[in-house]
Amino acid sequence: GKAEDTGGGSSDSSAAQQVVEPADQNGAQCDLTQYGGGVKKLDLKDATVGFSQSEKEDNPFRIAETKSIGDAAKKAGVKKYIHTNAQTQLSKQISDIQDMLAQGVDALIVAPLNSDGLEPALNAAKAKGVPVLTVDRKLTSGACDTYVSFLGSNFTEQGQRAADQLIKGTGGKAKVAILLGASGNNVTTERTKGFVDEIKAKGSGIDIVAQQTGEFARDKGQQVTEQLLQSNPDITAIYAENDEMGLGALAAIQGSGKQAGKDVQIYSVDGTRNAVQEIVNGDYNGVVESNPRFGPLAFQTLEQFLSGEKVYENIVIKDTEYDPDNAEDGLSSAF
Amino acid sequence: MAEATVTSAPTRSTSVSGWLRVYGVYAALVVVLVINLLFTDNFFAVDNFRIQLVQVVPVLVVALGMALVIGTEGIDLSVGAVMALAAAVIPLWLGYGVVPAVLVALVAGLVVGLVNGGVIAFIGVQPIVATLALMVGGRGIALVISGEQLKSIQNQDLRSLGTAEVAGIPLIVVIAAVLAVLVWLLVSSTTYGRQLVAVGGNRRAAELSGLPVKRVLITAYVLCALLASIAGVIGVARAGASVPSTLGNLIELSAITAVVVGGTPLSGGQVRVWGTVAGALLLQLIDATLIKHDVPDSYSQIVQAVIIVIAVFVQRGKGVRS
Amino acid sequence: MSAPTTASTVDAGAAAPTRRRGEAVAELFSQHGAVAVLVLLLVVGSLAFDTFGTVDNLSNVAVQGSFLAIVALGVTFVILTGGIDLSVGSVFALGGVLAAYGSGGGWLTAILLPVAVGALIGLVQGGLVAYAGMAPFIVTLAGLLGARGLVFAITDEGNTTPKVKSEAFVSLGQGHVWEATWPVVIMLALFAVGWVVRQRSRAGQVVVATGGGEDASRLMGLPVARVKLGVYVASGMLAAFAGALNAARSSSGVTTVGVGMELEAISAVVIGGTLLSGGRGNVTGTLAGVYLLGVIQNLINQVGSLTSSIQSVVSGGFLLVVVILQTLLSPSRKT
Amino acid sequence: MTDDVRPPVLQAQGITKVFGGVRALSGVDFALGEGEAHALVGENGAGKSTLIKVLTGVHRPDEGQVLLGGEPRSFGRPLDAQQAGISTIYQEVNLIPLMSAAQNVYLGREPRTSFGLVDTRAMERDARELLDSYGIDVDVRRPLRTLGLGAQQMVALARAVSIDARVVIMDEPTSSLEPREVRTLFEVIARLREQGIAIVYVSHRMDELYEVCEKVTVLRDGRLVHTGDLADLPRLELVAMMLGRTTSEMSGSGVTEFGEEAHTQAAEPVLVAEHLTRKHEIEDVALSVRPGEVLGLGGLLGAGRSETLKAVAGAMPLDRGQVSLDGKRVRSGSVPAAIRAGVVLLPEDRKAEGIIPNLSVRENIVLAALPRLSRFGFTSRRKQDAVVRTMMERLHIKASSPEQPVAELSGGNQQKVMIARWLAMSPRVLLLDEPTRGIDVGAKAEVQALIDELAREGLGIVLVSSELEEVIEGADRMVVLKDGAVVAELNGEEITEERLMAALSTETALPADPGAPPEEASRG
Ligand SMILES: Nc1ncnc2c1ncn2[C@@H]1O[C@H](COP(=O)(O)OP(=O)(O)OP(=O)(O)O)[C@@H](O)[C@H]1O
Ligand SMILES: Nc1ncnc2c1ncn2[C@@H]1O[C@H](COP(=O)(O)OP(=O)(O)OP(=O)(O)O)[C@@H](O)[C@H]1O
Ligand SMILES: [Mg+2]
Ligand SMILES: [Mg+2]
Repeated sequence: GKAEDTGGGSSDSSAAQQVVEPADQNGAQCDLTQYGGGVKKLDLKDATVGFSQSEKEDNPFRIAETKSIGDAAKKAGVKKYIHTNAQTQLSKQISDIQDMLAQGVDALIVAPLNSDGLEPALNAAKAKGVPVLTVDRKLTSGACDTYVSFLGSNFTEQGQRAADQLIKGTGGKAKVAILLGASGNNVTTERTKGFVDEIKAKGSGIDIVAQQTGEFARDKGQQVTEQLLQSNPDITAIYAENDEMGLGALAAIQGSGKQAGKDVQIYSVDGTRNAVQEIVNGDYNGVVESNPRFGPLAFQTLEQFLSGEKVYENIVIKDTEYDPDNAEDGLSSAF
Repeated sequence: MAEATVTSAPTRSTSVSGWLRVYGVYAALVVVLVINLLFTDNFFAVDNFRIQLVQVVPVLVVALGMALVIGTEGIDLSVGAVMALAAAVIPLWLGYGVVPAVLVALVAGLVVGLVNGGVIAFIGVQPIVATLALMVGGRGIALVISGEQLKSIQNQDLRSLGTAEVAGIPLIVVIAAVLAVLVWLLVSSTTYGRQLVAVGGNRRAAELSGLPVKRVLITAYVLCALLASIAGVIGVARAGASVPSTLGNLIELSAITAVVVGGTPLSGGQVRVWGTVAGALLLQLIDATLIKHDVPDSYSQIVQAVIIVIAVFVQRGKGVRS
Repeated sequence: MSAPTTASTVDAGAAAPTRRRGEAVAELFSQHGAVAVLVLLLVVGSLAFDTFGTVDNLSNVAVQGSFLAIVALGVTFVILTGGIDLSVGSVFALGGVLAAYGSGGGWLTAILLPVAVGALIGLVQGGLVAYAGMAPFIVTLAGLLGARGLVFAITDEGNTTPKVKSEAFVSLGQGHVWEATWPVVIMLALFAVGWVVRQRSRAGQVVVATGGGEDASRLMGLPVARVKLGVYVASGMLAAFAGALNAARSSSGVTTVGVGMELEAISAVVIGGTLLSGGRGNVTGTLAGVYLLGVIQNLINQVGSLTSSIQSVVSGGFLLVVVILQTLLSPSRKT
Repeated sequence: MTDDVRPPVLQAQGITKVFGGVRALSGVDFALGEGEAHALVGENGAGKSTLIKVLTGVHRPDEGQVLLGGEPRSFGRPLDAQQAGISTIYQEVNLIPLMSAAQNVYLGREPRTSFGLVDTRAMERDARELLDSYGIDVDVRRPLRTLGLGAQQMVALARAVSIDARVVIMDEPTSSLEPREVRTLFEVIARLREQGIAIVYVSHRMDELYEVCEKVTVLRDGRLVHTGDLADLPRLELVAMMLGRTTSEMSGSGVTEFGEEAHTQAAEPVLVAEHLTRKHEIEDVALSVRPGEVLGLGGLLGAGRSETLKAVAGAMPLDRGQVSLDGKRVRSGSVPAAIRAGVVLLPEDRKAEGIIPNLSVRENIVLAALPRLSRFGFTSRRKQDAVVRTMMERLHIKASSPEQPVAELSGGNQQKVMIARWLAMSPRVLLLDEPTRGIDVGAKAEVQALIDELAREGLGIVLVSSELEEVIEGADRMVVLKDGAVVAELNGEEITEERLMAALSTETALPADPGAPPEEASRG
């Protein structure tokens, strides 16, 4: 499976800071004493912090994410900062985390490759009394138990919002083809679920004619769209589970002589600069953002936690969304 | 001398199985076509065939090179990485125009080919591992070169390479066709082509007959890498972007499958160019069929597996080894 | 037509001894070169990083490698017969998922179910190779596709990740015996068996003979077909079993594991000094090969600041160097 | 000495075998009596090996049946035949090159310890004793491929014989054996027959047949032409039967087809090789050939004659020494360089080093000459066909067409294809390693005559043959090798079996190689 988010342009982490959904501010909380076997107070200044990245930094989302956390680490002035990359192999991520524990990290930030299967690593951390903060993908195991808290987007909701955009944009009548992400990837699962359920609930006039995987890759997205448009010419909208596939679809639509954005509308999730740019150009209809800049928020949370304060177990990012009306101004904040 | 026959010689046979061994892939192609004509909407349409042709180009071009390497009893896993490398260097040189950019992409392929071939021919490393190393490392280098960024291609000349047409036929399809003919000529009627097959058939004997075995091998891997980098250029032109991270992922497997389904044994000593072309088309059509009928990923993978096995089974020669 | 036999026997034998000595050394290197390089790396590693030589870190490396090792053990025997098995990665994943489902019926079913299915897959592949004379590469390539397809088919396109229900089974993946964790102990036991089979059993001899000269072996009246069938079955069972162990360790059957594992296994086997063309090699080399790869990864993590791309370059370059050394030292090098 | 009342222990009835088009056997009957030695003879391609493969379950007959001790048996695979007590040495050595001699002898039936594990020590001990008793004193732990073809053939023999069997089949067991080993083989056969074991013996060496066998079955073009007692069948008649000619057509001349009179030779050697040295293989070997001269290389098995030829042909890297043609030095260790200079080698092991099985007869013939048969790198079919036609006619190559895969040809015809490959290069010096190995009397005669003819045309020829007569009658001069070093040189009339054997057995302190350890120096 390829990274679920890709795009182009810069990844400077100062732009578009993450803001927290106020709604979630009254969820469960966690502190030193409750987590695992209990953790000793610690000042980030003399802490070694490790970050376990899940997928290759070969796409804007991962690049932005890694960079943002690295920068934040510098800002926080931690004693030592190490980072590993699991290269989309779950077993490697487990190894990575264990290796970092063996190197004596005091706190861990983990971007889980998968919602399940990290138990051995997390248990090891817990046993060592090392707090773990998970970002971008939510674990199914319990917060404040196997990890302190989760901070990231709600992928299901991203799917819902894409559906809402589509319903609005198509006036509630459309034949939609879904470009799925890589099979077996939680992001795929949730963005599909959110979208499909929402269509069922609100889009009576909309029927989903095809669901095919584009493996989060542009060329695959293009090929699949070409095939689908040809065999069912009446498709009027595409929902791509990341911008890259959306851009692939765009190329396919233009190739088929149809007019992208009009004859066939395109909606996708990510918020990469390229996609937003296409909205501005009028060839693209909507993008739901998935903000990768976890650094500042993550370290702020760590700081609070290690200094003994309570932190929320669920810190959900408030993702913006881009449509023809706000794309122009939003472009700068896209990553 | 029956032993020798068991190991490789293709015995001309009049039986059905013999016929299938030679024409199996074309037969399969026809079957898939017919099935589609009957059960797939809008299948019998010009733009459909043009889509299939356009989409098959990268795999086909790579498979042509792969066929040469397999003919020498070798294999090349690094082709995907080569495509990525080509994609990575293009944006850096596009400033100087399309031609220099493409040339640099080809040079990248040339270098990889030389490394593969050199390590295999002179040191005698087994092809699969030698090229595996470059498969892993090559894409890494590509990403480093590209600064781990994907870049949209604004250069219209290059983009048009992906969209332009010659007499109603997409340019890249024409290119692929020309390449196929060239490879066929190379194999069937050049000294090099015959030497390549001889080296694949019995390397020691070829050496003792004074054939430039090492040169033949290196050339094969260079040609394979060059074709791969061409496929990379085409990929970039098509997508209108340089995406070194995903371009050509797993294409080595598709290419090898196309070659073998096309009737070229992995044991070397034979290259069936048109079989390879048919093999690539077959895989493409199967893929298209499954998408058009919206078959879920799971079943489409299973179906592909079954079809591959059947296609190779009917045209198996005895004693073909990995 | 007569020559004094006594006189003549001496002359021919005379040349032999020295010739042997030279070969013996080269043989030793090519067979155990991997071990040498491994030792070298361990030394270098402990000198370079004070967190490397620790019991903690090394036992991590041991556990992490054990799963690949079990898979590679099976692949070794397949390669010894001159074949290859590309399906192990997918079978590994399938094994994990089946184990998770099977764990409902206790730890025994959690093991037996995947192993049985693995054997079945091996039986089909082995049958096609041994009795239909098809190329192992293509047969197992189909296996790679098919098995992965099966994984998604039984997990609703990978949208569900079955959890392990049996505690006993979980402890098989995470529990300890004395200092070592179960997977390591099991792996070592399997390798001990593998060593005996390879070195001291008739079956092992036939396996090697088959790889060294299939037609000759057949003419010598060796049960070539049966042995071929056997190695694919064994490979399938071991891969599935490793997958089950892995599921036990991460207490869930993740659908995306094992991607690209076949190539790791093959390189481990080849680094271990086994001829890919078959006929020469041993299991100890494979074990060394597996841990060579593992240690490299660990060292990269010790550095803790390499981007994923650089990591690929490093591992690729290293692989190349090792196989070149391996080949240069190997006596059976064709010129 | 045979009484026909005993039921045949192994029997074939009306066997027909067709290989896609080629009729290898049609309606052949064959009966092997208890404890009898039965010669199976015929031209190359007559169907001998095929019959053997049918008898031992390698091929299934298209028609007919195999009977063992009277009952019909159909062996699915060689294993079944072996278990039924039929042990076979197939044509072309069929062993595992990478495995040790000992492993090869005992593969599949290794001695085992009480735990059922392979008892390596016992295995190696037994193997050593076994091979010693056959006069093959090799290190049984060494990979087989490091032994010469001859030694390998003896290992194959040891394996086949050490399987306790009722029938032992030998398909050209002596094709690359020296007189010494042939002796050993015959002793073994005698021993087997004392135990009442029946033998099927295939060979193209007539005198061997008469020495070993009492019964004979003659095949021609896959048909049975004669079977009966060998003793009352004159040699000439037998040969006539094989070739399908009448005795009157047969030339009654000497054993070989070599002309009696020596060749007229130029004074100046065309090829000179000096100080050829490769550790453990050959030591300071020197030889020279004049145009029109046939130089024989004499020596026992493993003397390093093949190595010497390979060294001259650049097919073996050298530690020391050089080869020069017409005084011009040839880059050593490079086959292409040697070929360009006009020195070509016909390798000993046709299957492994000669033919390219998947290619057609035509392509095998033109292989080396391709560059000069091409224009701008494009092959010219016209030029090829011209060459191929002339070669096939001149050498009487039997093939259904030039496009037939060479692997389907019989041994003799493959050998001719190899020779044709080199003649197409119009070489100056021809290095022949066992040029008549495994080819039938007819073809052998043709090849020998051809060698003679080529010499007359002024080629320099170096001839290695394990058949003494061939070297003795064929060579104008002979260089005798022992343990990779030259021990004697015989000229014209001196070339006799006695002189050769003398040169080989005498305690020669000649070039003892300095590089080697003591145990090597003290030989004999
Ligand atoms: N596997 C095969 N496929 C096709 N043709 C074959 C095969 N094996 C043998 N033949 C053909 O069958 C005929 C008999 O071959 P065979 O090897 O039995 O001859 P032979 O008597 O053993 O000759 P030689 O003395 O050279 O060994 C030949 O014409 C050969 O071309
Ligand atoms: N009887 C033997 N005992 C020991 N080693 C042997 C014997 N026969 C051959 N060899 C080995 O084979 C190699 C050379 O044998 P080879 O057969 O090539 O020499 P040769 O003189 O060409 O004999 P041949 O008649 O088989 O061509 C040497 O490595 C030698 O050690
Ligand atoms: Mg024969
Ligand atoms: Mg020899």
